[in-house]
Amino acid sequence: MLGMSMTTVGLAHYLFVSLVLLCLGLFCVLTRRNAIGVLMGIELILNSAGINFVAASRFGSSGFDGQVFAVFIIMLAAAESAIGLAVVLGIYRRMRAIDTSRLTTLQG
Amino acid sequence: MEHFLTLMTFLPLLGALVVLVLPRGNANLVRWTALVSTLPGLLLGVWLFQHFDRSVATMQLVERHAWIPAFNVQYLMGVDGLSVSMLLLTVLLSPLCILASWGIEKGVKGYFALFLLLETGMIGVFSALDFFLFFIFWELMLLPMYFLIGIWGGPRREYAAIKFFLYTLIGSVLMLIAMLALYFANTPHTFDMMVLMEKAPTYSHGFQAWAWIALFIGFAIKIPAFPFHTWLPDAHVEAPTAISVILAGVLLKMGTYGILRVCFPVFPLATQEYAFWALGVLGCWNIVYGALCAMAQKDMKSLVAYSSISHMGYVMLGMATLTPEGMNGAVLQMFNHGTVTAMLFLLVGVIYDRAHHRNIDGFGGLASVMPIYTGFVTIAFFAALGLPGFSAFISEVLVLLGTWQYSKPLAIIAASAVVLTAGYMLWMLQRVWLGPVNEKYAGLPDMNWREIVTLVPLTVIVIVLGVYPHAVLDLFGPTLVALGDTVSSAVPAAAQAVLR
Amino acid sequence: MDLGNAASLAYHVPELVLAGGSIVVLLLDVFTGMKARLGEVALLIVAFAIFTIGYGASAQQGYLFNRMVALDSFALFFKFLFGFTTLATIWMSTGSRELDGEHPGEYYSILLAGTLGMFYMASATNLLMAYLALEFVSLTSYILSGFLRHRERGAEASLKYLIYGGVASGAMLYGFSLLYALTGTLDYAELGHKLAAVAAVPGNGAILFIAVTLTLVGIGYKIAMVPFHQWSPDVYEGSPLPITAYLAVGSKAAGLALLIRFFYPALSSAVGDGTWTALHGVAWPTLMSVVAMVTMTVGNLTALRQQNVKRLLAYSSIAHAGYMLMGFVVLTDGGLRAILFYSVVYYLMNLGAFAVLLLVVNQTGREDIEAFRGLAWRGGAPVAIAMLIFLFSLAGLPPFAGFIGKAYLFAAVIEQKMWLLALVAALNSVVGLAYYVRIARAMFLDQPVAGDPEIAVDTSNGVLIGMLVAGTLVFGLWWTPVINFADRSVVFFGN
Amino acid sequence: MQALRWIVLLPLIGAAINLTLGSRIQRSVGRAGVAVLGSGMALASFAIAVTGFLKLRALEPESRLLLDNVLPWLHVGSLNVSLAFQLDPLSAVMVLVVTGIGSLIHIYSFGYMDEDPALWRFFGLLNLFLFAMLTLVLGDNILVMFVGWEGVGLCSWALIGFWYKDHANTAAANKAFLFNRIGDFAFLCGTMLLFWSLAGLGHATLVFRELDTVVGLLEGQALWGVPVATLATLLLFIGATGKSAQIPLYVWLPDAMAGPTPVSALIHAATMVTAGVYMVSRLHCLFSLAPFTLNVIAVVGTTTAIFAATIAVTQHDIKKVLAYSTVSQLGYMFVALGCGAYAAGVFHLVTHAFFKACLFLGAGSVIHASHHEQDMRRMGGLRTKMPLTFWTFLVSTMAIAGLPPLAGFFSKDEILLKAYQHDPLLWGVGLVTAGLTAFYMFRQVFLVFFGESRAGASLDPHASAHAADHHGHHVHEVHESSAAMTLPLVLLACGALTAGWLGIPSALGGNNLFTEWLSPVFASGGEHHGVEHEGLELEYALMVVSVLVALAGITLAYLVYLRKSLNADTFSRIARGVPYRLSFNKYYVDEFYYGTVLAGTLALSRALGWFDKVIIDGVVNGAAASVRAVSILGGGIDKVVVDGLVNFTARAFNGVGGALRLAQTGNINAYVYVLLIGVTAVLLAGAW
Repeated sequence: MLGMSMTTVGLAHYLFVSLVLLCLGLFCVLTRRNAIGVLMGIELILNSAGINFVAASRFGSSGFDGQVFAVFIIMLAAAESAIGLAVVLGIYRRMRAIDTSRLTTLQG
Repeated sequence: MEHFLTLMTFLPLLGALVVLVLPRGNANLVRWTALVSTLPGLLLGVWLFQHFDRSVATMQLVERHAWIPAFNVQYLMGVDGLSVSMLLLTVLLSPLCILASWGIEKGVKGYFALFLLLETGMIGVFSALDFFLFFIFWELMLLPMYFLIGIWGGPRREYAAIKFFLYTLIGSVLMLIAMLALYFANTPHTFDMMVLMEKAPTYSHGFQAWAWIALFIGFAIKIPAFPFHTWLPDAHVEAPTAISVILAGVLLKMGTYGILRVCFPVFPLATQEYAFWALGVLGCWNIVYGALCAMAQKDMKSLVAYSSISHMGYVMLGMATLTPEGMNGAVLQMFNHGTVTAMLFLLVGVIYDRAHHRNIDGFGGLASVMPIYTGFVTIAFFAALGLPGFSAFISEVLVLLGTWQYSKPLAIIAASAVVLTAGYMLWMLQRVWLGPVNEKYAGLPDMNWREIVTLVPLTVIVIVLGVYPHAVLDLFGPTLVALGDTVSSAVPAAAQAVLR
Repeated sequence: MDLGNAASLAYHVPELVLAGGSIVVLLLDVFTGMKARLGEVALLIVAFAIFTIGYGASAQQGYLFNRMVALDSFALFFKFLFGFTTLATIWMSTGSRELDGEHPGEYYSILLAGTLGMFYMASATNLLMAYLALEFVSLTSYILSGFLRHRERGAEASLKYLIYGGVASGAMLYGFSLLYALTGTLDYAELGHKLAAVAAVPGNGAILFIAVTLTLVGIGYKIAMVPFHQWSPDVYEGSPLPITAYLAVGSKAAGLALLIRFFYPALSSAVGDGTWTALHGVAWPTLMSVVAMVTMTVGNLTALRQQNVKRLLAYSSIAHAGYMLMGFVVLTDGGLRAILFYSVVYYLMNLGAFAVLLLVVNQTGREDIEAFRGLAWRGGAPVAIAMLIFLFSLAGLPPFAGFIGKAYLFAAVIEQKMWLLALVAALNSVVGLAYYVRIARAMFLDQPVAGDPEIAVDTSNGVLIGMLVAGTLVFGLWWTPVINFADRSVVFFGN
Repeated sequence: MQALRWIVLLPLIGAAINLTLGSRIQRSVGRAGVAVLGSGMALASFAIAVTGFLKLRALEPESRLLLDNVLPWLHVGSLNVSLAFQLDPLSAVMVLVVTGIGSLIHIYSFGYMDEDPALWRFFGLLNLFLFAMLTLVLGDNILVMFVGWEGVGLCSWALIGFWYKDHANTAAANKAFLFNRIGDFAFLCGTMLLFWSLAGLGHATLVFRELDTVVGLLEGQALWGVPVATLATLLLFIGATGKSAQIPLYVWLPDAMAGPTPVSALIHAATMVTAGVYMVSRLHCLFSLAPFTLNVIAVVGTTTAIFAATIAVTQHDIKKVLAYSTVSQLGYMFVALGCGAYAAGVFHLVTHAFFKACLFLGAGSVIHASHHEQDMRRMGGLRTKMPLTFWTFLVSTMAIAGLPPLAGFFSKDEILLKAYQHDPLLWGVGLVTAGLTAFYMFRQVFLVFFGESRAGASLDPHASAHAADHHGHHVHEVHESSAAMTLPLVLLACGALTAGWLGIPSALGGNNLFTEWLSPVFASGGEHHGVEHEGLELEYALMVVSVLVALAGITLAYLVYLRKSLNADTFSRIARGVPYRLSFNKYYVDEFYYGTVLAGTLALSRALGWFDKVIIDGVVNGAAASVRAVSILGGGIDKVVVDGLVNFTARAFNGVGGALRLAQTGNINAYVYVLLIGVTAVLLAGAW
């Protein structure tokens, strides 16, 4: 698939790494009760996608779209985590805790 | 009279708007306004009765305007004999119901506005010839009905109202699907019923089959046919008198009207196939089952409600036969049941207004307390049990005649109901009006002028139609003959024989 | 027409107005004392933006910014919709008690920014642009939904939204990346052409399907379609009411626009006579029709048991997303037209319902059905009737606009003979009535109990509700303009 | 002839006025007002009837038919009937009887009902009854006849229950109506069968004179393997048993005595109950096609005759005795019809109308005089106190007993003769019945008019509960009734005396005017004409025998109830025996009907009512997930249905809704789980 071989590091390797990263990210989101941890998990997921883009554009034959995309991802990830942290902070200020499993006033 | 039907349909709506802007305080003003705004409809009805051409089966007073060209929806109104009879019934009962609602004290404006809105819906349904328009009017009646039962009804009104609402809605969504399927069945796509009828032969058998069933369920719920009938007793028991009258007098007819207006001419093939079971056998079952259930009731209104179920069975049965006798009988029965049941509900209302309950065993000997009232009751009851000389007898005999030719066992079963009907009617009469006077109600006043006024016209009609039924029969005779032929000619005679 | 960056600006006025506007509002907040009037300012800005949209509508259509976004009737339609949504939202916000004195500067400028994002969602023709727009809307929504920081529910809603949105958009990104890896392009149209070839290669089917599915997660979460819907009830309940309306109408529609724009050009090919065929080997129409059925069913059934009206409306909006998807899966112009028509109708009746709810919340401080008890009998008769019209319109009863919208959707489905879908939708609308009626019943059938406050209608809300009612009624009886507009707007680039 | 309609309409008008404005008239004008109005209408229509009869007689025997076509009534499909009246010899006879005796009874009622406040209602209903009965008789097609047929049912219902405050009366009224309805149901089916069978032959008609000509075509037609004629006639005859109180539907008539006595006389003796006889002879052409049916009729007739007679023997209620005797006499008429001797049947109908009406009115006079005492064991010795009543009563009794030369003798003997010619067994039973008739009628005479007055005497357990409340009355002096009551008695007695002479058989040198008058009607009916010559001796023999039997009955009654010479030994033994109790309790037929038919229907209806409420509705509510459904299930009786249908549907919605809400835990991690699961599900679906 997509020219994978033992000698050179091919697209497949990158895809594999990103897949692992994705899974780690998901695992983190699912298991962490700590909001910060969850946010970090999301970062992982985003970055896994980033890797894909960079790799794809490096091995693919079409300009720099991928890299550009990756840059944007990083940027937006930053923005997202900024907002995330702000919210978490707000919650912490009131609850003295950032445990997601306790944020269940909204349900049903 | 270019915009005749438009006028007839929307004058009540106009009245409703007027009622809404009237000052809150003056209840009588509201009542009179409501009454007055139903009268033009009545007059137009009289005009229609005189000028309607009884000799042809075609649509008359047709109004056709493009409405939504993009969707090919038209504002298409028109009447044939079938609709005329129902229109007359509607415009006749509406003023009477307004009179019967005179006692309403709570939210008077709302009540009468909703009632007039309801009347617009009913007239619209009976005169719309564009399926989409028909559907809109059909649904338009749900809202006022829901609130009229739900706000002004009895103790369990909310339950009854929502039950009525959901039941009917299930029917209408099925109708909606079938309607849209029909829309796409023709090119150019159209909702024009007359076109849909012309194209009837082109519809595939499978399509006719399921569309017929979908529409039938939609209509059967309104009739109401077993087993879709359980909303009716609840609705009747809870609804205020006038609403029960309208419900039994007009709304139930819409089920059978719809079947005759849509199912029959548009899906003749399917009609031929299903009429026997879906209309004949089920109708017969309605007759007997309704009668037996009525016998078991404790509440006057639910007894009358079940008797409605039983009587509507005759309509279904008559339609199933496709014979001129049967179909004329069926439609005449629609009309007669409208008037007779209206009387029954009005009469129950009279005693309910005085005693504030309707428990059959809770009275006794009213005859000596309220003689005039008892006189009307006796007439109404014997009319209801199909005594010759009253209108209902004619229609039932016609239905039975038609049925005998169609299927003898059904005819015999249906005819046996005359005994049951007499049974529960007389039994109720005996328990409530005859026997020793119940001291508790010895002081009840007899009927007042208003109540008498509501009942006299109906009584007259019931008797006149018993002696000279052709006054109404002639209206739809040609229409129904044509309709019967359309359906019967859809399948070879041999196949018909098999269906017996 | 395919313009470069500089040339595009001329055709980009509405977006510029919004962008500028959001900054202006912020500056006014910081440097002037006119906090109280910021709402009106924002209102004017949006109104102007809408005007410019209409002004540009006549212009020649084409791609802008080197095929990053498209300027076509489809985009225009949604821009109008978003414009009006924002208009209504701001209007409600100015009359909302809970938002009094809550940093209006930030609030309105973020609101305008979010609208800007929606504009791009509707007009993006490039994966990158789509992603940016989506994230733009998401980020602003996170903030808006948690805007009342002092309210625990607000913060919680915001965080949940953020996490869920993060994961969802992450998944979507991953899907994008796979698509990119497969085709080496980000442009919808090119994607469309290349994928046709890619799909033909045996091994790729699976990857392609994964990619599509992951993409769907991101878009599906925006339109709150099952099984990516769970965030919405909580967020809707936790957010300030105008924002709930904004999300329920605006960002849902934006999601739909994005969905259509992406799936039709990229994952299917037009066969003329106004119908499409799905990309070979990827059975997404079937998948989506199942999703549609599940969505409307879950939404309705869950709504049956809700006590909080805000939450009830949240579930109902899930159900409505399901209805609208009916128009999406049939792959016909008719279906798209139905969706567009429905989103207009949905705008009217849903915003209307929220507007009335806002009124009630303002005066009773409660959001549950009890707050509506006997509304008609304690001064609120006009409002109650308005609410009634909105509810029954939502339930899809004539003679209200909701019925017409539903009729078009059904028509589209039935034209394609997808009976099962039609039947499920039909039964769903019955279930729908069952819970809309609960509110109607509370308003009219139940009597008010002692202590229920009188409901008075203030002008601003009154006018808003009045206009929405008018729309719901008029379009229920005469909808030719709307349907023609929708018809014209089905035209979009990218294929 | 236009006037025909007025025979029918005048009473209707009278009824309309009296029933609507009657109470006012009674208040303003006085009791006489309503009475005059009612009786006047009756007399007027009688007058017209007479003129009509004269017109008819003026015509040639073959062309004796007067028509009055009022208006087209029903013309739908192949059905085409109009509201039309016809006067032919047969209907003429009936009309005269109805209007004539009707008028007399109207007059009588004014005397009899002198204390009743609702006199207006009474006369209104009497007039209404005349209207219905005349419609029945004059109608020129089956449908119009059916109008009258059910109309008389209505009036009889209203008049039996005239004193509606007593539930016993209303119950009797309902019973009468319902049993009639059962008959009507059969009648209707018969009509439809007849109509469609003829329609199949291209002669769709319900008009009698047309039927006479076309029914012949039914020969050989069959339905379900039964000849159509037989089936139709059987159904029609069931209708007749309902109206004319024959086995098995006779039980209502005795109870019908609950009504005021004039009503019993008019409706339940003279006119309405003979409707069945009239109907059969009206359709004789059809019946003659069905020998089987005729045999059935004959058998039913005889059985009823003797059956009712045996019951009458033991009754204590003066009116009950007459009621059962009516049933038995009607039996005679049906025997005649069954033998194809239609004229004889109608003849007996006429004579019976006279003497039975007279008897009832006499009984009424007695009851009225003795303050509504109806138990014969509290009467006696009235011979001197009310001579007129006594003599008229005696004459009629002799007439019914069949003593020459009174009316009953000729009519009954003609029937017995025809019966003998048909089948000696019928004759034998008929003869025994005649003996019984003589016996119980004279038993009545002796108990009521002879011996000592036993007014207020205490009674054995069988006594009706009246004992106590009427105890006080016997002190009142019993005296002859007013002229309004005695005049009709006298006239009717004359009728009872002379009516028979219309039909003196040729054997006795008479020229059977009556049969001759009817012959144009029955000519086509295959009536056995002119008795064969060698029959003459036979005829004499039969007469003698029957007279002897009658005398025997009378003597027995005399010995038992007047001389009391037999009472002690023989009768006390019988009295304690089973036959007595059987007869006294009317063979428990009522109890049987109640136990089976009525109870069954009620049970069924109750069951269905429950079914409807609990199950049908339950299922629906379940589907609607209404809590109420669940509660019904909780209290529901039928666990199977509960668990089977409703619970399931209930869970389907209610449960799912709840479950979905539970899925919304509020925990964000869980949401992401669900998201992941969703994706996997989609992917799996795609893979599969």
